[in-house]
Formats: sequence, C-alpha cells, structure tokens
Amino acid sequence: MFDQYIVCEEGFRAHEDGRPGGVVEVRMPYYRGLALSMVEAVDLVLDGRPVPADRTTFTVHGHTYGFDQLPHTTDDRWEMGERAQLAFTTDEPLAPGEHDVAVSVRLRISYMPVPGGGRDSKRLTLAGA
Amino acid sequence: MFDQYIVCEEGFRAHEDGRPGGVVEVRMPYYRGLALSMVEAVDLVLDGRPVPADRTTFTVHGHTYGFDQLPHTTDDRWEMGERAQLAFTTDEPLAPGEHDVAVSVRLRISYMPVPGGGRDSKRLTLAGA
Amino acid sequence: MTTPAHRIQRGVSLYSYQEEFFLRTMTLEDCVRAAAECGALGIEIIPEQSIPGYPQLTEEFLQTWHGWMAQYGTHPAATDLFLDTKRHPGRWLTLEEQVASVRQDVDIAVRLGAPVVRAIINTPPEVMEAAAPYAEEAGVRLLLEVHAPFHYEHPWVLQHLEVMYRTGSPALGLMPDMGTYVRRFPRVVSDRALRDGAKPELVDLIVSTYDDHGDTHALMDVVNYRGGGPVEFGLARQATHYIWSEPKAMLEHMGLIGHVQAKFYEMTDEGVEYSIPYDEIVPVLIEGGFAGHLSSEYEGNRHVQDAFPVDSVEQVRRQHAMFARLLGETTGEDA
Amino acid sequence: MTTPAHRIQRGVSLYSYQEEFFLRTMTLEDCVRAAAECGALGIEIIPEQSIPGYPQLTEEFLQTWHGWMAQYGTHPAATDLFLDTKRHPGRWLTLEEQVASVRQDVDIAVRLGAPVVRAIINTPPEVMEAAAPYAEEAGVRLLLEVHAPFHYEHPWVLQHLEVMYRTGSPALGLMPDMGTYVRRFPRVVSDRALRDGAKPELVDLIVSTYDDHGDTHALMDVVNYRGGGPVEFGLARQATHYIWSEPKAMLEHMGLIGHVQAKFYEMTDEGVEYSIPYDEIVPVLIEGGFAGHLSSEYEGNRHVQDAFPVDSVEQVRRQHAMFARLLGETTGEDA
Ligand SMILES: [Mn+2]
Ligand SMILES: [Mn+2]
Repeated sequence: MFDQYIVCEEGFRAHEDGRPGGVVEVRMPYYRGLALSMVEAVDLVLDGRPVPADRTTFTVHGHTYGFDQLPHTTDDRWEMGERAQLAFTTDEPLAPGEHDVAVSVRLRISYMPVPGGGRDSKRLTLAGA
Repeated sequence: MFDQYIVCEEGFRAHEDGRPGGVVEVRMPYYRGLALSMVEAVDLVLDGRPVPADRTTFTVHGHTYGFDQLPHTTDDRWEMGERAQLAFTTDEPLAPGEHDVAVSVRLRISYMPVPGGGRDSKRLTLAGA
Repeated sequence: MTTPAHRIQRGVSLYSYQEEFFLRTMTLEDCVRAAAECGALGIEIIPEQSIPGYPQLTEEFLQTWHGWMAQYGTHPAATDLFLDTKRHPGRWLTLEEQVASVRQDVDIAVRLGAPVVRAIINTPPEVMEAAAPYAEEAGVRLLLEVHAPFHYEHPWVLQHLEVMYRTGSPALGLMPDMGTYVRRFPRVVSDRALRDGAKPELVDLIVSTYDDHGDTHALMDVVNYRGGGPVEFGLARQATHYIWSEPKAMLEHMGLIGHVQAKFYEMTDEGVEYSIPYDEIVPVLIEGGFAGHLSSEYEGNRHVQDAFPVDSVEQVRRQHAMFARLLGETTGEDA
Repeated sequence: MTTPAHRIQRGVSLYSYQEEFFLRTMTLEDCVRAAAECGALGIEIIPEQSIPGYPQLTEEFLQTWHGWMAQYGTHPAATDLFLDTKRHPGRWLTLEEQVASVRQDVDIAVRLGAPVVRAIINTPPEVMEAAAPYAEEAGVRLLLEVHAPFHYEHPWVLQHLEVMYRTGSPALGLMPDMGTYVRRFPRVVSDRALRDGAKPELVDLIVSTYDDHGDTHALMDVVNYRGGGPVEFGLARQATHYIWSEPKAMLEHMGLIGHVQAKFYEMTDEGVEYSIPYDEIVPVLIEGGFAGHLSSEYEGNRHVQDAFPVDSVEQVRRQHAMFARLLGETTGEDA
C-alpha cells in the first residue's frame, strides 16, 4: 500500500566518518507500526549488487540495531511512516552522483498467511558529503 | 509429484577427464516430457554452495546444452522419467566420499499460473573416479 | 423525504487519513479536526498507527487527546486492536499471552475514553471468551470485525457467534466492515491495474466476472489461459477477496452489532460510493435500530497514489455528505 | 441385481501407471498388458508421456503399438493433448500456432488409431472452433476435459459450450474428469500432510470444512489464524482445488460427452474409491446412455510414494473390479 514510499528521496548520504558506505532512509510499507521482532528483513540492493544483511544496521528514533538483533526486539517499534536509517558498509567509498537504490521489506504480519511488506527502487543522488 | 526422484541415487561422479567438478543425474518432476524451451532452470546447490548456471551444462539422450541455449530449444525434449546429466564445474576437485546435492527444477507449464517443477536434495557418495 | 427516526452516529476511523498521516502532511490533530469538520464526531483510532510509542501512552498525550475531543466537539468512538500471534519468531503466542494482549488494548481504550474495541478478525473465539469479563468490567465492548471474505455463515464467524450467544456476555459483539458488501468491482483498483500494464480484455474479464457475482474459483486459471501475467493475476486475486451478499444479513445479528466500519474505495463526483451501495446499507441499519457509529474507512489511496494526488479529507467529506443525506439530517444546503 | 443395458466400455489411461513408468519398473507394453488383464480394453495414451521423441512417431513404434493392440485384445480409446501456449519464453503462441498444435495432435491420434483426443482445459474455445473441421475430417472427436475446479456453469466452460452448441460440430464435445465429483477429502492426501508434520487439529479442520462442502473461501486465512504453516497451507490449497457437485449435472450435456476420465486417489481394501462415489456416478452414465470409455486415471501415487510402495496395477485392477460390478458384468467369481 505504501511500496512507492519505502525509499526516501532525501537523506541518502555517505558515512560522515569517511568509512566506505552510507545511509539510506526507509519507511515501512504498512498502515501501522510494528515491533521490530516482526521486521524480518530490510534488504538493500545498491547499483544492482545485494548488500549482505550483516553489513547493514537499522536505526529507529536514535536506536541502532543489527539485523541479528531485530528478531528479539519486542520492546521497540518501527512506527507508521517513520523514516528509519538503513546504514550500510561497502568495500569502496560510494562514487559521488546517482545510484540505484532498491529496498525490499519483509514483515511478519500475524493475520496474513504470506509474508507482508513490499519493495521499492529509486535512483538517488548522494548528498554532498 | 516426483520431487523425491529428481536427484538420482546413482551416477554421481567426477569428470572423467580430471577437470574439477562432476556430473549428477536428474529427473524432471512431471508426468510428461517437455520441450527444453520450457525448462527454465535446473539449479544445483553442492554442499550448501550454489553452482552458477553458467558453470553447468545439461545433457539429454546424448545432446548437450548450455542453460542459455535451452530457452530457444523447442526441437528437443526432456522425456518423462529420463535421467539427464547435469554437469558442473567447480574451483577445486570434488573430495571423495559424501556430498550434499540439492537440485531445484523450474518448469514453465502453460496451464499453470505459477511456475511448476520441484526440489530434492540427497546425500550422495561420489562414484570411484 | 422522510427518514425514520434512528440513533445512528457518524464517525471516522483515522485509518482513512493514512496517506497523509504516513507522509506527515497531516498531523493527528489535523485528522481529528478533519473528521469534526464533516460532522463526524465519533473518532475511531488505531493506537498502533497514530500513537508513537504504543503500547505506552504518556499522560501528556492523553491530556492532548482529551483536549482535542473537547476542542473539536468530538468523542472517542472506538479503538482498533491487532493480535500479533506471530510476535516472536518461531513460536505462536500462548492463549494467555493472547488474552494479555487484548487486555492491554482494553486498558488503552479505557484511557483514550473509547467504549468500543475492534477485535481483528484473526482473534480466536476462545480469546474473546477469556477476555470478555475483563472488558465488561472495564465498560468496554470487544467487537469482532467481520471483514471480507468472511460473513455470518462462515465457520470461523459461527464459532465466534457460538461464544457470543452461549456466554451472553454484554461485552462481546460484532463490527461489520462494509467491505463485505462490495457489489461491483472498485474501478480505482481495475484502473490501477490498467496503468500497471494489465491487458484491458483481461481486466474486463475479471471485473465482469466479479460484477456478475460469478464463480471466481478458477478465475486465476482462466486469466492464465487467456495470457495473463503477474499484474492480471494480482487483480484476479483481488476479485476473490471482495465479496457481495445482501446487507439484510446484518438484521439477524443486529443485537450484537455495536459499530460499523464504513469501508470505501471511491466517492464519485456524484456523491456515491462506486462499488458499495450505501443507499441500501444505511436503511438496513436504520431498520435494525443500529445505535452505534457508522465510521468511515477510506481505503482508496493505495490504488490512486501512483498517478493522482490523494485527497482523503475530501473523500471522507463526500462520504459524510452522503451519510447525512441517507440519515435524513437537515443540512445547511437543504435549509 | 439387474443392471440396465448400457454401452459403456472400460478403459485405462496410462497416466495411471505414471509411477512405475517414470521409474522404469514398467515398460509401455507392461502398461498395455496390465490394462488388458483387468478387462479394460480401451487404452488412453498421453503421447508426450509415453512416446519418447514426441511429436515424431516412427513407423517402427506404430507397428509395435498396433501389434500390442492385436496381441492384448485392446484398442486405442483416446490420446491426451497439451497446449503449450508458453512454449517460447516471453511470448504466447498465436492463434494459428495453437490451432497447428492441436492439428498435430489430431494427426498423432489418427496414426495411433484413437477416435478421441482429450483437449486440455486451457484450450481456448476459439482454438476448438478453428480445429473442429480438421478433426471432423480426420474422424476424430476433440473433447474438452472438464477438470476440477471447473463445472458446467463456469464461464470458461460456458464459452466452450456456446461454441459446441452454435457450431453443432460432431467433432467437438466434453470429457468430464471425475475429479469434479470429490465428495470427501481424499485421506491419502491428508495422511501425507500428517506425515509431513501438519498439526492434526488443522488437518481435521481442513478435511471437515471440505467434507461439509462448506465455504473454503477463507480457509487459508483460518488455518493461519489457528497457527498453520506451509504444510497446512498446502493442504488448505488442495481443499480449494477439489470440488463436489451432483453427478446428475452430466445428464444435461450427455450428448456431448464422448469419454470419461475416471480419476481416483485410493481404491480401498473394500473395493470402493474413498472420496469419489462411483456407485452414484456410474448409474448416471448408464441413465444418460453414455457410450464411450470409462477410463481410469489413478493419481494416488504422489500422495503415498514417500512412505509406501506404490502399486498402480493393483489400484487400477480394483477400480475395474468395481466398474465391472457397477456395470453388471458377469464376472468369473459370480459364476
Ligand atoms: Mn475494517
Ligand atoms: Mn484428467
């Protein structure tokens, strides 16, 4: 229902500390918030190359988690419409300019027999570092 | 319907010419034969590691094809119950003894809205080279 | 036109403004104000949607919330609960955990001042039964949302009705979602499929099969036989999710019906819902003596957002102009 | 017991021996012989299954085939065609290509000596219409297989019936698959789900919902609400694929019915099919004056092969013992 809004147009940026990689802001394609234990995956494909989940972290309202922590996190939530920060590490620094950013979100929604979530991809310009 | 028969118990062997890799014999999980153009994939996972399709070839009754050729091959068939040879190349020679062999077959069956096929995995012992 | 006397109240579920709330072009207060401005004074809220930090509610939030109610002349009509039976990976919530989850949402309803809690359709009947005394003590009704494709003869709903009639608990009841009365296929949905590249003749096939209330059993198969792909399959799947039956079926259970979710997809320029015949539904509610809220649930945004500006406020406004007419309210325009 | 006079012939589709033929424990000749040995003299063959090199048929094969027919006292009853509309990646066969595919299969039927061709359910009505004159000239009937979940009121079948009644072509007709008369859920299927780890109470729910011929619309949802996973979802999906309706529905279209596929899942030790009431079906065929083949389609192998030896020959033998009884044939045992 909100697939087209998953990848935020703004906020795509390199790491401030110079580590290779960056941050993309993402929203959950769902009409309510969910405890993080039900966020099964937020998969990133950057310029056609999948970024492994263990090279990403997930931040909601200032709290940062590894994806191995999410399944056990029942006391924090990704709120409806909230911009979360998906931070990722790459081998090489990101080139300035445009990048293809594809994000697929998989949610465990109890009343649905199949996984919920959605996918979005946008061409984003890296904000000046 | 024939998933459990996809991977043949016999015929798992190293290449005769000493190239690294080998051959596993496979059957199509379907009750009729199909033109090869409708065989969309025969994916091999060896000891937990996927073998890319471009490192495999497919042989039916003595005719060998690359997987890039199958989509255009409407004049040859994988017959019902026929043991095809799925040959694969690996970086290192196969160790003697047991290996996990998982094969997933995807078929384009016209009367079905979803892909047909199936999957099977067996622990096979490499035949003496 | 004379309309029989009735006690139906108008309301809005803030679900209706999901597009604007998601995109932060409307705040929660904006949503309450928008509802009030169309005379829909009963506010239905989904705490997990509208209240960051759920299930914690701060005193500050509650004060603000009740302040808005006073300021805009609105009142809390209902809250919507979810039951996350799959909250933990790899295991199901126990019965006790499920009941605890419902109790927590009852507490939240009490603090928000809502007399009704929507129990989502996946709430098991034994959870309803176990939570009923707690809800009764709290002065809150726990109403099972009868959502498409369910209906009053469905085994799942029959199990719930068995609990309701056997226990006779005043806290238990039903909350029909009018998405169970989709007489014709919503055109916003089929138009979207066309924009997504669906073959027009297959869209016609799907829509006309639905509109004839024909057998959708093998619709996916037929769409495949006719050359359909993923977009057409998606539309065919939609056609098996909508249902139509006679709204009069509500009369038999009217004693249990405490709230109605007025699902809608498109209020046309002519002021009618394209697919759901509210001009037949509202008279049934009046006839049955329904005394709860008729609460808007706009769900068209997802089908038009790719190509058109979404205006949920206007859509809800139109629905309430229609309700005011069907309920025989004297409007300024008539005077 | 007196059975009315009838002209029904018994046959076997070699589909029935798929397990043994796949595993090469039976040859094609073994299949023909097995059919003959249970008095099923009409042989239905799926060329794409049984004849390597299809669509080429060598003179040598044909000679062998006709030799078997003479040797075993059998006769070709039907061939089964498929229509591979998706033969090429990324594009659909054109109408002309589809008709050419059907013609090719008509030619094959002629060479094999079969008077009937099974047109698979995805064959479009316009392809049937376009191929009918060719089939008529070849002396072959092209019969649409009415397969579950289709039935005679379904829009897809109605389109086919429209072509059949409008053209009046003697080459066109119907081939009902008795999988459309599954009165109770096949226990070989539910037992398999249990072996695969399905929760017994959910298997019961699915089976009893099916057996009550209740609403399977939201069965998948309810199985989810009750804690089901992939195995239970698979079983629920099966329950939406089987159908039951009154076999008498065939009477109205009996003039078009040229062959019957006697689908079955399990012939019990008591000599009856567990899920399909052939003792009601055969009298309908007799009453309607059906004069074609009642042709076995054993499909139980896939549900038992994980745990039990498959014995398709014995299963078919039992079905024909039942047919002989229902058709009033004097058997050696009675004499
Ligand atoms: Mn609703
Ligand atoms: Mn059949």
